[in-house]
Amino acid sequence: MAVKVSTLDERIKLTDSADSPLDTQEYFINMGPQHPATHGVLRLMLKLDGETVREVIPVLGYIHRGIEKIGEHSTYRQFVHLTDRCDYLSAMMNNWAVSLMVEKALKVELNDRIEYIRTIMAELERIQSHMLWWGVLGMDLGAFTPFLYGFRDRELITDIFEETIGCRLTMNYIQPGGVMDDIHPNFVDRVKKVIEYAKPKIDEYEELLSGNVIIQERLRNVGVLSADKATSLGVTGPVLRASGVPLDLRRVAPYGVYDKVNFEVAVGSVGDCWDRYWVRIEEIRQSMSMIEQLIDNIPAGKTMLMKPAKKTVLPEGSHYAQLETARGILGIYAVSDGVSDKPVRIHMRSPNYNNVWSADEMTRDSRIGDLVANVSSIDIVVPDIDR
Amino acid sequence: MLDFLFGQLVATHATFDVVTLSDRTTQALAEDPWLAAGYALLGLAGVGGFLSLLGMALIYVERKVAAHFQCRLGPMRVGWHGMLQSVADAIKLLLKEDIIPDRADRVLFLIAPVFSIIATTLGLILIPMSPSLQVVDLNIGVIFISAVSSFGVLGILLAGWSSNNKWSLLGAMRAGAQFISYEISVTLSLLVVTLFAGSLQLSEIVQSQQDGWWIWRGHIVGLVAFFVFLIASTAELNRPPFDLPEAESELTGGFHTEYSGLRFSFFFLAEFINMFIASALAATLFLGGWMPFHIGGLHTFNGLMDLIPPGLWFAGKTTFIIFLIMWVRWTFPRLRVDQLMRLEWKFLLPVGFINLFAAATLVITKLYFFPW
Amino acid sequence: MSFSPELHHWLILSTILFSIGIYGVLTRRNAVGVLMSVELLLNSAAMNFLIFNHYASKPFIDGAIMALFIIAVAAAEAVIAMALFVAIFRSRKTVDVTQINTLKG
Amino acid sequence: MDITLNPADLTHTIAFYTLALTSIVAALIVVTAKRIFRAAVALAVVLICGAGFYILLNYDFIAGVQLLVYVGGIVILIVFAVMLTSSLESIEEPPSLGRKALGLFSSLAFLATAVIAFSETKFPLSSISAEQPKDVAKAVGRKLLDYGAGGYVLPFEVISLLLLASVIGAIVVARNPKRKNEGSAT
Repeated sequence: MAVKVSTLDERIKLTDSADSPLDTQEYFINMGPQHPATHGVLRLMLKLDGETVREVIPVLGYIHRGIEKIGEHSTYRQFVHLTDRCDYLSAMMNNWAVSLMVEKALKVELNDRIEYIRTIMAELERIQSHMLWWGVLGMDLGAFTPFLYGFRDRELITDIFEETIGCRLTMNYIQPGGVMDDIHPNFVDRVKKVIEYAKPKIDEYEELLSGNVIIQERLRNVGVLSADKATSLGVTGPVLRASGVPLDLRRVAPYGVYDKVNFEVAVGSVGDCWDRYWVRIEEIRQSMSMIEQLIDNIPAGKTMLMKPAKKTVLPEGSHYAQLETARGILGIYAVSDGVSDKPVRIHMRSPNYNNVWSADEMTRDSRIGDLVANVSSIDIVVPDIDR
Repeated sequence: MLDFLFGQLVATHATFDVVTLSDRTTQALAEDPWLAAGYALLGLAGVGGFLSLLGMALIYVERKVAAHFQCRLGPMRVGWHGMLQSVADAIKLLLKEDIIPDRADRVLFLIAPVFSIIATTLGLILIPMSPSLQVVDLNIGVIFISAVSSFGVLGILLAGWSSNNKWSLLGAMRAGAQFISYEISVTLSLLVVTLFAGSLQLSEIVQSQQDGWWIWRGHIVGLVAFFVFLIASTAELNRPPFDLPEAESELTGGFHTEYSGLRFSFFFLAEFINMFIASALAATLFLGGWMPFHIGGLHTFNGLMDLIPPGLWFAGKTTFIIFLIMWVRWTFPRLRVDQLMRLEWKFLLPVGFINLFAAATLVITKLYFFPW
Repeated sequence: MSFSPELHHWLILSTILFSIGIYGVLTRRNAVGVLMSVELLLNSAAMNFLIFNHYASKPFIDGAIMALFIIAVAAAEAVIAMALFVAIFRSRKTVDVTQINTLKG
Repeated sequence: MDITLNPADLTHTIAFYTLALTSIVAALIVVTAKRIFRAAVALAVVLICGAGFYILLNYDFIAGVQLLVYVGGIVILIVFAVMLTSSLESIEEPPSLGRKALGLFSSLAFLATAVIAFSETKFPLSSISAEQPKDVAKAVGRKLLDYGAGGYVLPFEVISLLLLASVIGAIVVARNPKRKNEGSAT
C-alpha cells in the first residue's frame, strides 16, 4: 500500500479549495513556532473562520536534532544519554525503554532490587511530570497560580532525584543491565516524606482548579475524542485512556515490578478534556499508592549486572521493547547486524508524535480557546515529537 | 455624656463642602487669571504625576499580591522589599527599542496608545477622592465616565488593526465585542445608584450616602448592582477571568502583541489606572466614596466615624476593591469567548434589568434601610 | 464685529461640516465611507438644533431633545448599515458602491 | 473691534476656534482619507469635538450622550464594519475627476446658499436675560416622558421601537443562514 505524502503547501491548497464559495472569509494563521501555548517550538497552522477553528495542521521539525540518526553512530549505552533529551519529563522512562530493549535482546535477568528502584523512580517521575502538566494546564487556561503550585511540589521530587543521581532533569540513571548507582541512604525516608506531603497537596490542587466552575466550563465536553478515533490515530497514554480504552502497558504487559503492585487503571468515559484531566489526577494518586507499596520492600542486591566497560553487541536481527511513559507508549526499535556494537537502524515510537495529530480531530469547529485547552490536555513535549 | 463630647464634632463634620479644582479655577478666573492658570497647571501636573506614580504603585502591589498568593515573595531586590522595582522597570521600558512593524499603519500605530492613555486620564479627573480633592465635578459625571471609558476601547481597536498582525486583530475584535457587551451591564448598575441618589453628579452621589452606603441601604438591590458592576467592570478592564483580548496563551498578547517599550508601557499603565478608576467608582457609588461609615440617626457613632478623614476612607475602600479584583485575577482561569458572551447576554443583562426595575420600585416605595 | 462666537459663527461652522459631509457622500467609493459621511451630516444637523435652541429659545430644551432623537436615529441607522455591509461583503466580496449596481445578490 | 474680553470669554473663544479648526480638518480627513480606518478615527475626532461644542453651548448632558452613543457606540460599530469588510492593505481608489467635481460643486453650492441665507435672515434671538434650565438632564427627562402638550412621549416610544426593530433587523440581515446551530455571539 502506497502512502501518499503531501507537502505543507499541498495540504494548505487542499484545505483552501474546500472553502465554501463567497460565504465567510476563512484564513490561515500560524500558531507558533513561537507561541506561549505550544510549549516550545511546535507550529500549528490554523484555518480559522472568525474565532472558529476549521482545521489544525501541525508542522513539525523545528527542534529536530536527528537523535535517531545519531543513535546509529553510537553504542547502546551512549544512546541512552540521548533519550533523556527527547521527552525530558519522562527522562528515566526513556532510559528504561532502551535498557529494556537491550536486556530483552541479550536475555539479561535482572534482580529485584534493580526492578524495584526502576519502578519507584519511574513512578516518581510520572508524578512530577503530571504535576508540571497540571500547572501548565492552569496557565494555558489563564490561571497563573497553579503553575507555581505545580512547580513547587515537583521541585521536591527533583530534589530527591538530585540527591541520588546528581541531576534534576536529564537523569540518565537507568542503564542497560541495571541502574547507574545505588540509591542514596536518605532516599527511602525522603520519598516517604514527600508522598506524605504531596497527598494533601493533590486535594489542594483539586480545590484550586477542579471544582472551579470556569474550569468545568472550559474542559467538559471540549475536545471530545472518541475511542474509535483515538485508536485509529494511534493515540496512547492518558489521552487514550480518557477516551475509554483501558490500554496501560503497566497492566497489559507488565515490566519492572508492576505485576506485584496493586493499582487501578484510570479510564475516562467521554474522552473530553475533563476526562484527560481527571485521568492524570487519578494517575498521580495511583502512582503514590504504588510507591507506598514498594518503598519499604526494596530488597538488597547488586545494582548493575552488566559491566559498563564491556562491548555490548546485540544478536543479529531486530529488537523491540516498549513501556508506558507519562505520555503514552514509548517503543524502541533497533536493528543490529550482530557484529558492531552500534545499531544499524534505530527508531523510536514516541507517544507525543502520535498524540499531537489528535489535536485536529479534537478541535475542529470549536474556538481558539478550546484549541489551547486541547493541546494542553494532550500534554505534548515538543522535543519528543521531533526527536 | 458621649453625645455631649461628640456633639460638637457632629456639628462641624456632618456636612462636607465640595470644592473641586475646577471650581477654584473658575472662581479665580474672574479675579486673578494667573491664579487660575496656576490652578490649571497644578491640576495638570497633579493628574500627570498621580497617573504615573499610581501606575507604578499598582504594578508593585499587583506583583506582591500575586507573589503571596503563589507562596513566594515577589520583587525583593530593588529597594526595601522591592519597592523601587517598578521604577527600575519603568526605566527599562523607556530605554527599550521602540519597534514599529514594517507593514503597519504607522500613524494609527503611534496614536493608539495615546488614545487609551487620554481616555484613562479623562476618567481619572472625575473621581472624587475627598471633598477637596477632585479635579472636575461635572453634573453628568456618571455618564461622562462611562462615555470616556468607551472610547478607551477605540485605542485598543486601533492598536489591533494597525499592527497588521492577525493575532492583534483577533484580540481587537474580541476587545470590541466584549466591551460593547459589558458596557451595558455596567451602565445598568450605574443607573441603579443614579436612581437611588437622584443625581448623575459624583459628589452628590457621595453626599447622598450620608445616612448609609448604597450597598446596604439599598439592601439586596444595592448588593446585586454592586456585584454586577464588579463583574462587568472587571470584564471591561480586560483582566482575568475576562482577559480574552490579550489572552497570552491564546493570542500571544492580543492587541499589544506588536508593541514594545514606551508604547507598550502606555497600554500597561492605562490598564492599571483603569483598574483604579473602576475600583474608585465602585467605592464611590456603592461604598460611599469618601463618606465615612454612617448609620442614619446614630449621631454619636457618626461623629466618631467622622474623626477619620474622608481621604483615608476613600483610599481604604478603593484598596479593598482593588485587592478583590487582584484576588480574582490570581485565582480564576479564563473564560472562553462564547462563554463570555453567554455570561453577559444570558445572565448579567437580565439580572441587571430586573435589578433596575427592583431599584425603581424601591425608590418609589422608599423601602431602603434608614429612610429618614 | 467681534471674534467671540455668536450665532452666525456657529451656523457657518455647522454648515461647513455639512458641506464636507455632502462632498463625502457624493465622492466616497467605500460604502462604510459613505456611512461615515452621513454621520457627519447627522452630527451637524444635531448641532444646528442645539445652536438654535441655545440662541433662540434658551428657556426650553426642545432642540436638545431633537438632538437626542438624531443621535438615536443615527445609532439605528449605523446598526442596520453595518449589518447590510457585512451581508453585501459576504456575497460580493466588496463594499465599493460604484460596483454594487444590481439588486440581486 | 472689541478687544477687551474678560478671561472667561477669552477661554470660551479660544476653545471654540480650536475645536472648530480641529473638527473641520478631521472632517476633511473623514471624506478624503484613502485608508478607511483612518477616516473612522477622524470621525471619532469630529464627534469628540462635537461633544466639546455642546459643552460650550452648556448642554453637558447632550455632550455626554454624544460621547456615549456616538463615540462609544456608533464609531465602534463603524470600526467593526471596517474590520469586517476590508484589510489593512486595502487602499481606496480616489474618485474619478467627474465625481470629484460634482461633489465639490454641490457642497460648495450648498455652503454658499446656506451662508447667504443666514446673512439675509434675521433670527429671533432670545434675550440675554433668558436662563437655561438648571439641570438639562432633568428637564430632558421630564419632557421626554410628558404626555401633555409639548411632551415627547410618543416620539420617545417610536424611537425605542425603531431601535428595537433595527437591532432585530441587523441580526436577521447579518446572520449566516447556513450555520444555524452554532452560537452567533463571536
